[in-house]
Amino acid sequence: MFSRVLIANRGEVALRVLRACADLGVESVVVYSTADAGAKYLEFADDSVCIGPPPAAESYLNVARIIAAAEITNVDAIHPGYGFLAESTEFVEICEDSNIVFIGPRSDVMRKMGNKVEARHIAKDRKIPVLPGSEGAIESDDEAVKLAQEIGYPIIIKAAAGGGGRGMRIAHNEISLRNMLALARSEAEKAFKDDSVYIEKMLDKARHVEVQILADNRGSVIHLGERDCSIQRRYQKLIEETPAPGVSDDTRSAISKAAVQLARAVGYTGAGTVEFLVNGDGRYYFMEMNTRLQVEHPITEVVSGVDIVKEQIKVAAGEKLPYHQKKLAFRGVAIECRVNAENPADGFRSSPGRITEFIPPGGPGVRVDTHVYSGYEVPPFYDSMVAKLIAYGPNRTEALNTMRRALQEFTISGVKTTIPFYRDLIEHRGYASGNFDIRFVDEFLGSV
Amino acid sequence: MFSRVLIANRGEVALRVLRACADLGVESVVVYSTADAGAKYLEFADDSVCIGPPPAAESYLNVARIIAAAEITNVDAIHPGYGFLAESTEFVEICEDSNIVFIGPRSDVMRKMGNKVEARHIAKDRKIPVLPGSEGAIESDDEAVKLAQEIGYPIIIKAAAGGGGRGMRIAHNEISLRNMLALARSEAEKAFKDDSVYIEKMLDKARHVEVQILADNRGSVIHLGERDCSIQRRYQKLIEETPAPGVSDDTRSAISKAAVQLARAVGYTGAGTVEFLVNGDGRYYFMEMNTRLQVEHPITEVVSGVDIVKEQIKVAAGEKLPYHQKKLAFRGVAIECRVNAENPADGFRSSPGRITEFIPPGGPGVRVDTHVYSGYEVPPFYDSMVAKLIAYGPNRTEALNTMRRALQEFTISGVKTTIPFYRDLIEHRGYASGNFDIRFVDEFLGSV
Amino acid sequence: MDVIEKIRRLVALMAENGLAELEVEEPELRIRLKTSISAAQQPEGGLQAQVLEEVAAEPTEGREEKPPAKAEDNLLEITSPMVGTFYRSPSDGAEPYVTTGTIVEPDTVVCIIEAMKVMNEMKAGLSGEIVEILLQNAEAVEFGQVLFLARPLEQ
Amino acid sequence: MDVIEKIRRLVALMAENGLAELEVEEPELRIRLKTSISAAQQPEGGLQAQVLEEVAAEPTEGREEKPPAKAEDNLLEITSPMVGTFYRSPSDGAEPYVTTGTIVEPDTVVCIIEAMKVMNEMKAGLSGEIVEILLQNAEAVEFGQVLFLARPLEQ
Repeated sequence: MFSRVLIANRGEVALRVLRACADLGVESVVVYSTADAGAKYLEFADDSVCIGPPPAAESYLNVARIIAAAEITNVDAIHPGYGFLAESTEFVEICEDSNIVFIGPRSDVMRKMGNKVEARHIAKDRKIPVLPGSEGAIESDDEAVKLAQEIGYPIIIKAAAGGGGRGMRIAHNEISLRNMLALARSEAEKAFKDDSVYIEKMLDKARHVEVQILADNRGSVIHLGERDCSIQRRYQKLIEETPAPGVSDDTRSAISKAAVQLARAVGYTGAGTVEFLVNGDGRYYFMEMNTRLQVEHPITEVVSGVDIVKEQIKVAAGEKLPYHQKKLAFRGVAIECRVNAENPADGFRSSPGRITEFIPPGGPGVRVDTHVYSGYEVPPFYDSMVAKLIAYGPNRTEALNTMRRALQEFTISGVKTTIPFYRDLIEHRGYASGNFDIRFVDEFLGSV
Repeated sequence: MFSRVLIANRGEVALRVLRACADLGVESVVVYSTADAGAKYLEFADDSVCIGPPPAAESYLNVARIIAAAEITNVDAIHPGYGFLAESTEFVEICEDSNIVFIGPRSDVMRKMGNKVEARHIAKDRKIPVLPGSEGAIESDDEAVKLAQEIGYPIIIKAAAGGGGRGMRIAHNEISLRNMLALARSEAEKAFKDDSVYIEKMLDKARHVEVQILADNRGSVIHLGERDCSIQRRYQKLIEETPAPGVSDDTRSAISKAAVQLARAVGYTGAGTVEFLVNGDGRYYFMEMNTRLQVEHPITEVVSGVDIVKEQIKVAAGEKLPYHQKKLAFRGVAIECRVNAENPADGFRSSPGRITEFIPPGGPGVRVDTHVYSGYEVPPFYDSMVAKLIAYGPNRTEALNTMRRALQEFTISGVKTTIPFYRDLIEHRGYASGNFDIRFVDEFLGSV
Repeated sequence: MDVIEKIRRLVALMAENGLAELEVEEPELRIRLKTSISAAQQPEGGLQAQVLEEVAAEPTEGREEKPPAKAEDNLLEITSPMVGTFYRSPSDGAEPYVTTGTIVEPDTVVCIIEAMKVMNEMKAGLSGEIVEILLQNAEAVEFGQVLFLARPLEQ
Repeated sequence: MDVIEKIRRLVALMAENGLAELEVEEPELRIRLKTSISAAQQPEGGLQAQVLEEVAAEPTEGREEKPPAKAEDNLLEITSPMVGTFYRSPSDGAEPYVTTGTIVEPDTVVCIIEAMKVMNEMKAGLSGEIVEILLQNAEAVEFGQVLFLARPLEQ
């Protein structure tokens, strides 16, 4: 096992990894920008290093400063959390060159799966269904138009190097396709320094269902079941749930198998997630793989009893996965609401500032992952998530009751949050029934 | 299912029952004394009724006022929590007469098991080992002296109607036995209006191990495993743990079977706990049965996945237990620390007052049950417990690491608490090894 | 607690206690509330709220609150010493023990509170003229709840 | 944070910055700290704490803190713009770039900070006389950490 791990992230996920290190008896070092100086979670680390000013480019995204922090604190390994450098192949390579273990997949595996076009090829080769679309990056607009005619509109344009909705555009006809291709290329170039895009048929009545994977360095690959992440607004997940409601056991088992197969095919190690779109009729299509820890991992932890971050660290240190697929027992239903410092009444505009009162819910079936507290100042520079609220129940109805109760108890004053929005959303029949798709939030917001 | 439940308690356990009601979709009414007016948990109830001034005798222990509150709020049932009226046979009888369901065993069952001498007889009849001691209440001092000579000193004198250490005395020889008998009788008379006492051989190197029972009205009785509660100070439990460390599978299975057998013998319904002393050589002796919810029930919930309070309410409403003994799967290790507003540096003197800062720990493997928050005023009239901190891990080492981490994160300012005491105690080798008995805390405090 | 909810409670509290102004200062919030017209002039409501640094509170209309007490100074309260059901008269159809205008002495029975099937006669405990009865017949009462307001007798 | 811990940090902060008095007022806590003798008179420690409403803080001795800076007013700070390892001289055994008493100009190289095997020469960025070097050779530095104190030149 490592003796010291550097956590190259901030806020909630930095604390999440800190806790895993503490639980494993591993020392931890956290980096921070001056905007995060004084945050309470820094006190829980064995050491902390100020790496730069608030802008992420000069701190949490600055590879040189993070590697320098790792060097001066003599760590064995770096945990990237999610976001920032978690999917930067360049960063992983530098870690590898510096003889620091990157807690995640190898750089070559990340490069393969990080390129959406290549990942699509790998999936296709393994007979895992992909959406009808271009074989690779689109060479010319005419090629795209011709293909779109074959597979039918609407068409979704995605950045090959993309993720998080950036460089993503939807076209409903030829004219919009030509316009959107140009826009998507320039967005992709700006975001990823790579303007290649590809197109796929757009399924808009589908669910977003993803499978959690864990793999060690010795050939063992397991899945920890799936999560429904259809409750999204502008490609940002808001509520996640496991097991996915309205997905048949056949589909569940097929996508789990496909995810394991894909991870095995590329020699994946660590924690990863394979995303699928699932149709109303149970047909599924591979979308992409996220080669990192996901925000929503706690719901899987709650039902599986497996601590994903601990296992991620353990396998990175060369340990064998202590779980066998067939012996895993999943228990009940878990739901997560991402509580953001945003004002739902004002277009979800972010609402940074001082939290004057923070009373988290508790008791049975409730887990709260948060780095904030009464008196914490939400900085305006980063992600607006202030807490993850996870509710558990033996079945979906009781899990929802627990979520309702916890949302009711949760008190945050000083900044606006999405708590009132969730209180309303979970009462909506379309949500409560479990019969929703990726367009639910748009429809819900339209109907409010 | 009930439509409305009255919660005849306060603080942490009132909130615990409130949460169970919310999770079941049952309305709740909480009673409160003027000392608890304004407490945040009252807002989570559907209704609340002020029943009297701060002294418990005029509020939480006042049967007439609680029944009147139940009448004016039209509840179906009363949950007594623990403490206060939870083990009052008189209260249960009045509920029965008033056609209000008491969430707990019937009054006749409670009367049988509440009398320690009778419970001892019932256990003996079922061939469940009891400690050598008097067959019933001691009639004369001479009888006690004679018996003590046979079974050997030290001897423990207990109140027949007792509990919680009141009326309990230890005698090391004949002179002290005669003196202590008089003292114990007068204490028992004062505490329980019944001066009968009985004597038992005292085992002081034993562990306190108890088995959690759940029984419905249709003959189904299950156990949810055992808890070690040896970490006590003056008969007050401080830390509890499940599964009990250092108890063999044979002993574990024997006491579980004995507990189920005993519950079945008396027609027990609801949640209950059968307490045993377990010797270093694995021999066990029935001590008593607690006919109510226990403070430490959450650790069992965490490892079994069963919500004991929900099940307690459901079986009281006539529902069938949805669990089968053989299908229950226990997962990992859970430990609870009772965080009291007491000053460990000053003989654990209680430390009421305003909590100025309250930052509970969170994240994976942590459950916090608390009714307090930044700004809460701990009233001086009641129990000093302000929070229950429960840590979970796949094994004892990781559960202890999680407890350590959670204790480190837990911030309470404004009142003194037992958190620093626990931080020290869990580092003690005697505790960490799992090889401790009921004298551990005395020895630990002696060695500090 | 939500600020709006906090203001609601403060407004309700003002109404219940006939306050004309109220100011609260907390670390991050200062609230000042003031009735628009003196409560004595317009006894049946008309509360308006002014809040510094926050939006205006909603009036308490439509909520199941006790009607605002008359903001007469120096009124005495007769409170309930127990939990139960409030009855104004000894039996159905009988005359109420007291009505507004009744002069009571400490030993005057003013109502009955039923708890656990027992009818408990409540005495005024003070001398004065009943000016307001705050509960309907057969309504539930809590410990400490104000049942009557009385004006002390001028001596 | 525990009050004692808070006081500890305040005392450390005073020591680091050569403060003579410090007063903090929070909603529930007021802390006032004052050195017993002026720090300039007794530069190497001797901090004492006076705390209102709480016990006295422990002195900072025995902690791995930077030595208290001289409480001379108007000293300028040269801070690190990066994370890395601090070196006083270009190579092992070579003369240090600066010592106390060295007069520096904005372009004077004052040290090297090594990050990712790259030696970065750091310039003073100001004019003044170096009066204190706050780090040992080969010590780790964070972003924003004070490396040198300099006295501005009288002009």
